[in-house]
Amino acid sequence: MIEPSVTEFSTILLFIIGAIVFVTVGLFAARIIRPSKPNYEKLTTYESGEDTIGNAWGQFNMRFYVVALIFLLFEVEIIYLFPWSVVFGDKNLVEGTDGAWGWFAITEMFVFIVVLALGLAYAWAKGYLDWVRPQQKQTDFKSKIPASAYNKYKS
Amino acid sequence: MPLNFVLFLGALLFCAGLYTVITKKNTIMVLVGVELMLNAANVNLVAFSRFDAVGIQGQVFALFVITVAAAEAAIGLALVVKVYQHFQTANIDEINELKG
Amino acid sequence: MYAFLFFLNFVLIYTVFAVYAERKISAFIQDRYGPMETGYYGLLQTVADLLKLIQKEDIVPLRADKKLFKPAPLIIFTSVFAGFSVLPLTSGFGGSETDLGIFFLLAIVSLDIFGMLLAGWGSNSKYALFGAMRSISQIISYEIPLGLMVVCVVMISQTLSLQEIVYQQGVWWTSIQPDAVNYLFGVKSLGVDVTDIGGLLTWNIIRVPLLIPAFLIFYIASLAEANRAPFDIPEAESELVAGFQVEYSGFRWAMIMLSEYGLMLLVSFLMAILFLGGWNTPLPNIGGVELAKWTSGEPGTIAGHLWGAFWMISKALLLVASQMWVRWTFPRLRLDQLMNLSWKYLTPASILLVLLSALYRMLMI
Amino acid sequence: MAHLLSFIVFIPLVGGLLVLLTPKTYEYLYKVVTLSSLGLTLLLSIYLVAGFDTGLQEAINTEQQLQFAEKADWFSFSLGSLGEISVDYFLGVDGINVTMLVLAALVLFIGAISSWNIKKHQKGYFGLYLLLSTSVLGCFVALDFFLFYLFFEFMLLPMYFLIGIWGGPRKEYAAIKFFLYTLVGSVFILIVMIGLYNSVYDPLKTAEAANLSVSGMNTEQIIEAVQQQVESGAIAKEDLVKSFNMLHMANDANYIPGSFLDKAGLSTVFGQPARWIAFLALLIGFAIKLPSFPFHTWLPDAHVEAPTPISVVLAGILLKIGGYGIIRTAYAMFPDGAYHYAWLIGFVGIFSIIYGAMNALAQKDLKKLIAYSSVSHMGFVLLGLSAMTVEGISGAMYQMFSHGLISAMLFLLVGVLYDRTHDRMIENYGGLASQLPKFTVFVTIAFFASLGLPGFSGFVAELTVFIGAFKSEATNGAIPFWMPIVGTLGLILGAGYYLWTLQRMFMGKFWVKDKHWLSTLKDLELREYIMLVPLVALTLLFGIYPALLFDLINASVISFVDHISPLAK
Amino acid sequence: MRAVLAQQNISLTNFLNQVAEGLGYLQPEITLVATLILLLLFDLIFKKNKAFGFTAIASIGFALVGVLALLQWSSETVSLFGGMLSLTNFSLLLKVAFSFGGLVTLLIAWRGKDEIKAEFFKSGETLIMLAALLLGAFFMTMTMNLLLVYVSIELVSIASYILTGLTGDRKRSEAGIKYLIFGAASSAIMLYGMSWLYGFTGTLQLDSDSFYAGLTAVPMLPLIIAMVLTLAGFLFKLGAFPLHIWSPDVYEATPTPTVAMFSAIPKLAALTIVFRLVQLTPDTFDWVPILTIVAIASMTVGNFSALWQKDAKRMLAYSSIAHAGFLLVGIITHSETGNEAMLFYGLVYLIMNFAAFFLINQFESITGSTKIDSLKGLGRSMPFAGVLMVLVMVSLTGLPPTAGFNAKLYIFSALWEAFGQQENSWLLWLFIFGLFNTVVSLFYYLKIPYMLFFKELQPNGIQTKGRSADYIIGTLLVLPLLLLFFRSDWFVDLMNTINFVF
Repeated sequence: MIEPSVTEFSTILLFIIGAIVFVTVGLFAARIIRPSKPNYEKLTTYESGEDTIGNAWGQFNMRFYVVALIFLLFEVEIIYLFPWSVVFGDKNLVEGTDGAWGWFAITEMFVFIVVLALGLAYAWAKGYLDWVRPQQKQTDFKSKIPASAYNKYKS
Repeated sequence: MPLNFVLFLGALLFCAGLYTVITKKNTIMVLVGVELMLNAANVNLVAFSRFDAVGIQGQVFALFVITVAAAEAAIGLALVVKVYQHFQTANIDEINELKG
Repeated sequence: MYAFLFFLNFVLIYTVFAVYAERKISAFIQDRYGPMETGYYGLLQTVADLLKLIQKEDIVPLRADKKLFKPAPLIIFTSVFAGFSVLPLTSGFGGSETDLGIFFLLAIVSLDIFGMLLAGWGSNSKYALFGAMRSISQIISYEIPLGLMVVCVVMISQTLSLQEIVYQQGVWWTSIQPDAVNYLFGVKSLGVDVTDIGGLLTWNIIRVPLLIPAFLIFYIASLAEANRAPFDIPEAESELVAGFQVEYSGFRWAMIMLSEYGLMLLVSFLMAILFLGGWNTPLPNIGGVELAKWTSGEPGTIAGHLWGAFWMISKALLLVASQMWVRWTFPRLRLDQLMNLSWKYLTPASILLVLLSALYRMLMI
Repeated sequence: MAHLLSFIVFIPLVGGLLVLLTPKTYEYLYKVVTLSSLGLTLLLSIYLVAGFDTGLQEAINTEQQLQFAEKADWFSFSLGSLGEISVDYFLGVDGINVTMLVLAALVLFIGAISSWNIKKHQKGYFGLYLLLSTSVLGCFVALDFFLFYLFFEFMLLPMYFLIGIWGGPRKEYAAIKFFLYTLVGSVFILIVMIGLYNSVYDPLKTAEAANLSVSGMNTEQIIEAVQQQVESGAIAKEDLVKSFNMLHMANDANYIPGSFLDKAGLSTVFGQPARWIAFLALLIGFAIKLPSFPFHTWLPDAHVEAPTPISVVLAGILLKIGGYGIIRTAYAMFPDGAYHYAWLIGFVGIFSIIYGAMNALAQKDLKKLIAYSSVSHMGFVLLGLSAMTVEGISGAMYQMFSHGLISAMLFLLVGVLYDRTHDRMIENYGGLASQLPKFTVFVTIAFFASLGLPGFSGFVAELTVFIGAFKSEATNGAIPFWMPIVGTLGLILGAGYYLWTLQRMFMGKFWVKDKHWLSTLKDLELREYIMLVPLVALTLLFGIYPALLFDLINASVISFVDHISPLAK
Repeated sequence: MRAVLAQQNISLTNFLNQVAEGLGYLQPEITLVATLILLLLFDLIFKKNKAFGFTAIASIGFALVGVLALLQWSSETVSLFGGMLSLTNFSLLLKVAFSFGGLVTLLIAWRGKDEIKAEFFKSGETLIMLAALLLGAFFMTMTMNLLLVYVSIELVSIASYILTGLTGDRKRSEAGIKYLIFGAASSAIMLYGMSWLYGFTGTLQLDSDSFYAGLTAVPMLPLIIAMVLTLAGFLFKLGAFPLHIWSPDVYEATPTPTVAMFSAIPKLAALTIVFRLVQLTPDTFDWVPILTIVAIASMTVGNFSALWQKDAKRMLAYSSIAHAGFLLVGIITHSETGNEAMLFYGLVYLIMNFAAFFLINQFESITGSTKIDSLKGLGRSMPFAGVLMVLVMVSLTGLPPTAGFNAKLYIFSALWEAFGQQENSWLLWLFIFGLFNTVVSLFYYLKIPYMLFFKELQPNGIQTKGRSADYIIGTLLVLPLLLLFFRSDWFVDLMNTINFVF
């Protein structure tokens, strides 16, 4: 069992608190030094000089979302890999079971990883990993002019 | 650290989560509330795990909970996106076409 | 406590010089001078920049969500800085020596995307939001190979403690674990005991040659993690005008910048620890010529601290320098190339590496 | 003839299947099949009555008193530590149900004739009608509670569709109301059934299950031995075979000691002894079917909306199942409860009599009037039963039989009128006697029979009921003297509404609301004679020669009263 | 892990052997996983004409699972993986039933309207999720460990969310999000309760001594709170009051075959878990009031809400809520007969629901709607299907001559028996409410025969010709309902061989 050592974690806490204090103090110091003369022009949202239209909080590319999902999948996988990775090759355990433990643990995790890899393959094959998916738009407009006439000028 | 503190933290998180789930109208906030509740349970599980005579079942449980929470959140957000596409809102009160 | 003070100051000073170095290196690569005016050869350029930044007005756009906008730099900086808390600088000096070091590090550093999201979202600017989205999707995409590579090392080392990982890569391993044996290339059946030879031979990338590709993947992923070129589309100045940080100014912006350079340093330290022997000397003992012993003091002694810090910091700084070199050498990737690289090449490769490492580990016992 | 009862019960079912299998092109066959199968049933049941031994007098809760009994294992399974459960296919007749069986066969046959001019969806109609016939017939002869309940419930579905599809303008409402009321009743019955079979064991099967050495003993001795052993706890609980047999349920000795409905009556529900509550539940369950006040409200609706043949069946037979059920289950199984609640039953009885009659007085719809008169007449059944005397009970049974004939006749007659004009409002007619003399004669006979004029069966029935009720206070004190006195008021009211209706519709100058009716109002046809004449004849026959019926039931009624009276002080 | 092993005094080698042995008992589950993966691979590898392959893989897979489960039939209780799973013939019977359900689901989809067919057989996702749902349900029937309880419930839930919401129209996304929010919240509540149970007992193993001892030692109030919280997640899957609110929406929006599965399989699986929890808690903890309130409320709320439904699936959703109440009755009795009655009821319920949804699906494929109004007059033009529907409705109401009656009879007999022994007035109220709810349920179940037969056919050119395959399947689904009425002893005898002790 991994026993968390409280004092070790207090060091970490010190780092965190220290960082926060540092930034806060810095901000406070800067506040004393810096000017504060806001005006409307200054406070507008920067859009390369154009006036902002609408809100930024709209919809964005769905693919970001898919990436997040796949990330989640693997990140969670890694949660399981970490505890496993420190015991599967434990010298004493492996030697105590004539290697059975190691092979068992490896097989188990292989199955797990392969299933997840299958998930990745699925997403891949279904095209969710392609950032720019070619989308052929078939128009249902029926023109009197034959298509070949267009193609002639297209090229 | 006394166990009570941790349990109290858990209870607090749980109540906060439950409160969020019940009062918030935005679906995403509700999901956030659910996550809070799950983590309340995790806090408890890990805390109790120290007193586990057999092993670290609580910690193992917490790992699984994290996973499941992730899956749930993933699907939850996917659904929210879908709902948003259809309803242009994520407000749970405005999504009420199904009535009997 | 000392570690905290050390790292805080070290990060600050390092940043000052790193920014300067970056300018100089880029100038060198592009065959120009770089900063020359402030101080001798422009040495004080960054200090001057810093002073300027502190004096600059803190602009919070009207349409921003102030509750999210303001604390974002704090979160970014804190999460990056907290990552330093578990680094062993030398055999006896370092931050927390928790058993979970590497796990904690990965976890806490991941938090900085949270800060970025807050920054991008809170700005309520299209550039910022797109930048944040891209930045996050990039970071999370590369976090998978990065994490998996860490798993590879952990599998080989069978521990999550960074200090122990470092110990395993040098001659002093036996001082904490008397029955420990390092075989050449880690393969027990080869039967070549290199425990006392140490040096380069016991570094993870040599000890387990399988980790060389792992190191490469980790290096690439770490560049992306730190939003460094060629993976800097999130900030792509030409398109997104610095991405999620576009609305920041003054000290808040300085914090974001600081954490970016801090992150570079952090991943470099991490690479040094995981693959390049940490504070261990590269020089091996060759028979009576005990180069390894000579160039690394006994753990706990002053000599040990000094040698350790020397090796560690120089490895890290070299890696940082290489990152800068890469930045000014390679062109920026397109977003789809970036994603393809991560998901279609690095991730499958790292999954494969994990599987292979597991098998390799079985060779080691 | 072996399996006579099974034949009687299932011939209509076979007929029904034939109807369903016959293709639509042979539509005329439906009626033929229906009529012939029900005719066969009628013939067989007459044959059964002819072979019925009127002198057999045994205790009412033994199988010896049954005739034409059939018993076969249906299914049984172990309940683990709680013993075994056994359901039998068990049919039989005794004095209590033999009359009902014949009545049912007769009324169903007549109903089939009156279905002649059903035009819509004949296949469905006759199929369902035959299905209904089987369940009605089965209900009267089933002596296993499970089987009884099956038939009892199964009646609802065909009835629901028969009313709901072929009924009048508000048929859906009426169908659902009918279904729901009856279902509520059957839930009450189900509750008690569950309680009963959990408390009652089958001595013979228990002997078998417990491997008792029974060599050389006859059946009665075995039963006695088992009962003693169960009483003393010598037989393990898991060897007890729980029984659905209604005759076992009627025998105190078959109750498992300590069980919920045990004769010791220690268990209580809502502070009352469980057995009383069980009695009350059964009573309510069947009273809904009967129907008696206050559960009668489905009846007028169902009657009014149902097509004529269904009204006939409903009034002629279905209501009797209520009365029969009360006798067979509630009274036979919980005589203590019956005695305790006798005043209540009597009160409800007289209330139904008077309330039904008053309502009948107020009706404008002829069919509704007859429906309310049914409520009133069924009140007599309750009154008779509440007396718990031989006369009271045989009177009640006589009343059921007689009402079956008379109400069938009445509804047929209403049907005759409705067929011609599609209108049943009393106020729309006047002086029909001049236009439809034969019809008027039959109506008059039916009305007189129904109001209890001497010479008709109704008179005998009501008289016997009153004799029984008057005797009650003196002999067993079940109901006070004033109840039958108040009850007689019903007779007067009955005479009132019938005579008044007669006067309004048939006397005086001929007048109908709609001139078009003049062409359609024709007197009785041959088919209608065929239906009405036998009914009139039987009404008269049983009015003049009551012994014909009393002989059939007497032996059983006496042992029945013996069975229930030890508790009467 | 090491500590766990040390405590149990099993050497690691033995433990590994045990695991290997345990895997042998998991053939049905492994087959399911294999089916799932095959479906996935098939989807990835082949590009065209996939419908046949999907159908073949899924149906053969499900059938094989059922057969494998059947082959394992034995009266012994096998404890697998150090007691985490307990394989009894109780769970085997349910597994067989579930795989039967899976097959029927495929059948319903196969006979469904074109959109449904497309959803099920054009791409593998739906079938994969069905397999995952079944897998979760399988584990739910065997698990003895709170961790596995949680994971398997979530597996079922997540598969259900995906099946509900991730494809399709507005309605489905709405139903999906509601389902998910309720599910996630109730599982979080359950988890919190579980964490307390773990705290009280120091173990996640339901059948361990320390679980029993721990629960005996804890003061009542916290224990009640923990138990009620834990119950929340189970009740959600069971669709019982007060966590039933999702089900009408989900049932209405989701395609009929999927609903058929939702209505029976997760419900029964959750029932087994409640059952196990109740069985394994010490007698000092009184489940009766809690479960009685839940059961009565479920029946009443379900039945009364069903009264004014206009959509057949929505109505059946409320009916399934009511049935959840009835199913709980078996657990409340806490007796051997009660257990058997519960199982009987559960399996009959499964058949009834699949039959009902099959028939609804059949009508839906003709009229294109599941509104009850759309059934107008169809019974007259399709009398056979109409009669089958009536039989199913009669069975759902619980009237003879259908197995629904036997189920109600047995379950209330058990309750009566329990009342006779304990004289607990809660049980009496349950008894009374339960039976009278049957009457209420008649109101809405009758609506369907009412529409089918009492109303005239709408003259809108609906092609009402039935397909003989539908009639055959329908008959095969309804026949057991009649058979189990007339010969319920066959089934009960089978159940007598079932071991309810874990």
